[in-house]
Amino acid sequence: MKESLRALTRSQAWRSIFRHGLPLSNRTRAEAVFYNFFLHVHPAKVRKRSVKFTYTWGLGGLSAGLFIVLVLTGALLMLYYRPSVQQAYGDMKDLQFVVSSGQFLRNMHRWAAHAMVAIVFLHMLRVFYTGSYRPPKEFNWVIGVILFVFTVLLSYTGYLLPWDQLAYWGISVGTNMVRSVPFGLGERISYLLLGGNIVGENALVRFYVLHCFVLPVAAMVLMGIHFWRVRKDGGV
Amino acid sequence: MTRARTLALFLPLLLVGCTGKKNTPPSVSADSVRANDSAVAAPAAVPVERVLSYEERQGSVLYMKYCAVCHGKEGKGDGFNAFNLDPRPRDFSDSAYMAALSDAQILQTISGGGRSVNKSPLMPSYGGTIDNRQARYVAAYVRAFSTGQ
Amino acid sequence: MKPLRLTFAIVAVLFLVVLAVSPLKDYLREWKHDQTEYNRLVAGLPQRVKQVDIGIRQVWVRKLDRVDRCVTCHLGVKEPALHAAPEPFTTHPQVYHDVDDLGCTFCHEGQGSATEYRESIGKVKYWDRPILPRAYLEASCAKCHREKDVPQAPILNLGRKLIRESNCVGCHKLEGGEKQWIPSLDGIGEKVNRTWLVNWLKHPRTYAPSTRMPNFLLTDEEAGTLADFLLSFKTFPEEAALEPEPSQLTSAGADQKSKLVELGATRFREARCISCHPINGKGGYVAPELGKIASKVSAQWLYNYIKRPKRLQPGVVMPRYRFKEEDLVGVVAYMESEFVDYDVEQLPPHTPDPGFYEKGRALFKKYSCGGCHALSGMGRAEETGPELTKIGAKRLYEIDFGRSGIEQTLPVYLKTKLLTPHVFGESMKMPQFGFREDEAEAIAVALLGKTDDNIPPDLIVPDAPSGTFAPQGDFGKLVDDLACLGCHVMNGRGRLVATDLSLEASQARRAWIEGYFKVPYSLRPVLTERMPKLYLSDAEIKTLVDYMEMAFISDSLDHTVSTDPAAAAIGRGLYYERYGCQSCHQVGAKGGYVGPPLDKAGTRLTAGWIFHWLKNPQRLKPGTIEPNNNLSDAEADALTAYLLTLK
Amino acid sequence: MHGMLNSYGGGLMNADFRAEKNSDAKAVPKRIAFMKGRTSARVRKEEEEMVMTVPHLVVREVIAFMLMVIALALLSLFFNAPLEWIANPEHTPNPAKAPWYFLGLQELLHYFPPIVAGVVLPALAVVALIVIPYFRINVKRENLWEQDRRQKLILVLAVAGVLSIVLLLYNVYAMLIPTVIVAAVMVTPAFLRQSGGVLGWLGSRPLSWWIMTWFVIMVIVLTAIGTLFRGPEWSWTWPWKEIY
Repeated sequence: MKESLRALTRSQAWRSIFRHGLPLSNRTRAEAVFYNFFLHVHPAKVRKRSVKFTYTWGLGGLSAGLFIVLVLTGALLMLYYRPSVQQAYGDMKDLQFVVSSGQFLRNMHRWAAHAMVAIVFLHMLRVFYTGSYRPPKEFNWVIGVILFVFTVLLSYTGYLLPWDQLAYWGISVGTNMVRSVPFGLGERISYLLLGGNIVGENALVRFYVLHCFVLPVAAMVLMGIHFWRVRKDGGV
Repeated sequence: MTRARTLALFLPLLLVGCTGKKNTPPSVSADSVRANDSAVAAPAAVPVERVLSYEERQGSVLYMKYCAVCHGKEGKGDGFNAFNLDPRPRDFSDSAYMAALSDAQILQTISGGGRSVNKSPLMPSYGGTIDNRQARYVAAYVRAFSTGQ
Repeated sequence: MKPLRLTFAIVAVLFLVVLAVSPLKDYLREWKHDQTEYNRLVAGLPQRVKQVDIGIRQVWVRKLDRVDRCVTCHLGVKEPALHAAPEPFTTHPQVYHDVDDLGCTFCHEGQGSATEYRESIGKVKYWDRPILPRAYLEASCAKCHREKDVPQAPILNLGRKLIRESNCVGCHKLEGGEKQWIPSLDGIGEKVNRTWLVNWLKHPRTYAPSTRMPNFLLTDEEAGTLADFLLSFKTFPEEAALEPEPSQLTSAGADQKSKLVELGATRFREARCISCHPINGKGGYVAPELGKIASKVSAQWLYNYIKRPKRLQPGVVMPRYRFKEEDLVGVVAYMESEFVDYDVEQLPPHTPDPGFYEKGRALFKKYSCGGCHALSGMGRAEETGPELTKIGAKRLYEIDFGRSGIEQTLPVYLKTKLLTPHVFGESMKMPQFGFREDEAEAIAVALLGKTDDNIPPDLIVPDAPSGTFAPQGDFGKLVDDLACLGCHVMNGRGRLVATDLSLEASQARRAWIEGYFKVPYSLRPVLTERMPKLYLSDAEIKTLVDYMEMAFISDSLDHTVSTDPAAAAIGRGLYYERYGCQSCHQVGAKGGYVGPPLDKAGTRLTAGWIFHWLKNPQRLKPGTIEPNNNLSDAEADALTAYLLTLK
Repeated sequence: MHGMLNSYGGGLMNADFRAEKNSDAKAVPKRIAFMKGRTSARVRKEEEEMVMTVPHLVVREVIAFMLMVIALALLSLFFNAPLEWIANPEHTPNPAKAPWYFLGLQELLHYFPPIVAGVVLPALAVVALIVIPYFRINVKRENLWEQDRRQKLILVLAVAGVLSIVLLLYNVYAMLIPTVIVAAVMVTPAFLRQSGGVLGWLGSRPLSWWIMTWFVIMVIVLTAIGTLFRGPEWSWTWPWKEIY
């Protein structure tokens, strides 16, 4: 048993994936950060006081974590969802009744989305009240504000997809607010968003594309920059 | 060791997660739905206390049309035409007699008439007028007169 | 470092456990339990019934775009061996449609996509079409079955009949009916008195228990104003004016009058007015109540109306009796003396308030009187009630239940609305029709069938098109004048109170028909609706019968039988011994009276008719209860021969 | 964060500059070091205790992530995501509500004309958020009321007064009351001077802090009202009353 395990960990395939064992010395620990794609956003060493939970309340990290959860559950939900007026609502019902753990997936996605809006907002407050927006991090603050807007937009575009009364009228109220933008601009924006004057099939497809592709990709790019700047400005 | 203990700690939680949907006994559903139609199940005076089944309800409609003129609306053999007939039409509420009668015999009488079961030819045969299924409905309803109470 | 490691370990285990709960929850779903139960049940049966593989089962009805997963748990629907099994495994009662063909929710409603009991019956907050209670199940037949009489759906048929008769289309947009314009209210000021009208407007059923006029729950003031408004209409359609009241009626002495009344009573009986008109609730159902007519209409109007009904009331189905003047006056005198409402209290003399016309007109509009009644100058009423063409698809959240406190379902809402229209709010205009509970339920059933489901055309069973038969010439004029189509059907047109005349000349012999017009004796004594005596002239009878012999005849019903006494003897044996015809038919005052007496069958009926009738009664008269005995030709011939000897 | 630079050696005394010795990066964000001609610059890095990212930070991150997923999963096991009736364009629910994070805006819409509530105010808010770091905020780190007390007091009270009057004119009590409270709390330290305690802490809050706090309270109050207290026709409805 032990031998076979050792044989496995010594095989070339294993070692090509896990180049190192558990990092036990400070050198290998530092290397773990240097050589790991995901850990690379961190410096090798951090100040002890910044490791403390109350230092940032972990809100930025949790936002990122929620985003990961949303991407994963969202991708699974996409397998069962068809953005058409005839099928969308039925697909929701199928998720509930037929798809294994479908309701659970949808619940996760929904609650994570709501949580993300709240936590990103809290993150913004934390950054403000600790004064972390001050130079030289002012542009990262701007990116953060944009990311907050994107978070809300992501949630909003996803809101329409179940195609129930809640979704339909929630979106109708929202786009009617947009209409009040002056100089005919509001009308145009809402027309562009809905692909027409009413919430219908076109709107559903547009919101779907925005929700599943445009906004997440844009958010991911901005998140990359955001994290990179945090790191460069000496954050954790 | 620790792991096993932690697992044991969270087992109750696991169970809670599953109890959200204890089965409601399905039979309750059928009863409650049936209870609703007592008002309509009996289109005319029917001495049957029990709520009629779908077959009996269908049968009652046919019975009222074809049979009630002689056998009576309550199956007592006292329809308005009964008094012109000798022998009198059968009283379906006679539970002793009806209990001895098989479903096949009732069906045969309806379809083939009185003669086909060596009874009075005054009972006509309805085999050419209603189909087998309808005859079964009527038979079910005829039986309900004696089994209702 | 120790506490951190410990936390990590605990959290990691918790993490895995929590993530494992969801699949476990999925594994313990209700339907899986049911399917296991089913397999256990089936294994214990003496008959061989196949077990099922655990998995969701569904009926996909492509043409209806429905997926019903009810069969996931209702596993025995098509398994006769399970007829005594408990729900949800029991066999479906035999019906005309296959589960695979229409699925489940098309008829039962509920949530077909659901796989949990509570969700599937749809009694959850966000499902708008919960399962139909059995009492209302026939509503679903109406989705496809547009014909007047849907087989095996008596409740639906009753509901539709009530919708037609209550003239719901007067106020509501609804298919299956046309706006009715009878009776026209033109000239009502010359017809009725104010006392009657006010009482009538307030409580129609006090005067006529069987009336179709609903109670609008008017206040005294509204009723008075509306009556004043209506009484101001004194001209009849097309400027027709009333002839003066005959002098015998006004100035006859008591002795003379009683003679007149006696004559009138005889004529009234002969004319069989009660075949159509109920008197104090007894009699026919086709025409208005006559029990208190003398307290309603003026004698002058009555005289004019009976003389020429269509002149005062175009389109009415009342026949024009060919009374002699004296007889007519007698009938009027008889009705005036007999049909008086002694209970009525005359209203005190009254001067209409100056704005009565405008106010009354507003009331006439408000209550949509024009939905049923024509009144010149008012135009045709628009539908003022809500559209009902898709009422069965109404969502619960679209209904204002007000403070009624009833169960919040659509069937119960409709039923309650029909029984007590004002319970959902005081401002409702819908009148009280006084339906019985079962009637209200039946109407609710007919309305619930009006959904927005997309029904494929090949599923729809259309109603037989109403006939367009419109005879021309002298016959046509007579049919119109005598309102034959009010009771008889001719080539698919008319109202079937009496017989269908489309094959009359193949059925009855000419001499008999002629005699029947003169003295319409009753073929079936038990019936209320009998042929009235119309006092036709010989020439008119000839016109009628000539036309019948030409048009109401079919060569396919020709048949000749031998008049051999031996054959008749065999037929007699069949009549009494084999087929027991005497159960229902009388010969020589012996036998039943379900069917017509056959004493004079030989003079009344043709050989061909008897033969073909005996072979298949339902072919000649759909719905007749005479059983089809599947006679051989020889038997039918013999019976025909026997019946022809009865003269 | 930057490695800390600190001026070392004697500062050049000049009328234009005043050198100050301070190692608190928060208190003194910008620093200048002056060096005499021949003195070589020596940088002293302040010693701060450091730990390895792996495992100290990474393990904590993973724990936080897992706890979050656990919380979400438990939530998802017991509370289903809402799914109402299928969309019906012909029937508007009463009230028709936007997603909760827009209900603050919708609540504003109830008070102000659409152009103000739907466009001007949200745009102002976003722009204000974006420009926060570009204002020289909190350069003065002393007590807000230490200098120019009168002037500031007049300014603050004037702004708060005008705001209150506008809100009063539109009957926006939901915004008026928190605004008045915030303004009152803000100016209290101006009258009751204390260096320590809550008042001292409040007194040392910069202006931007007050504006942001006011904004956050506004957002929370409006969103809460829009979410919980609005019924048919956007009338005031207690949350325990069921709307059907």
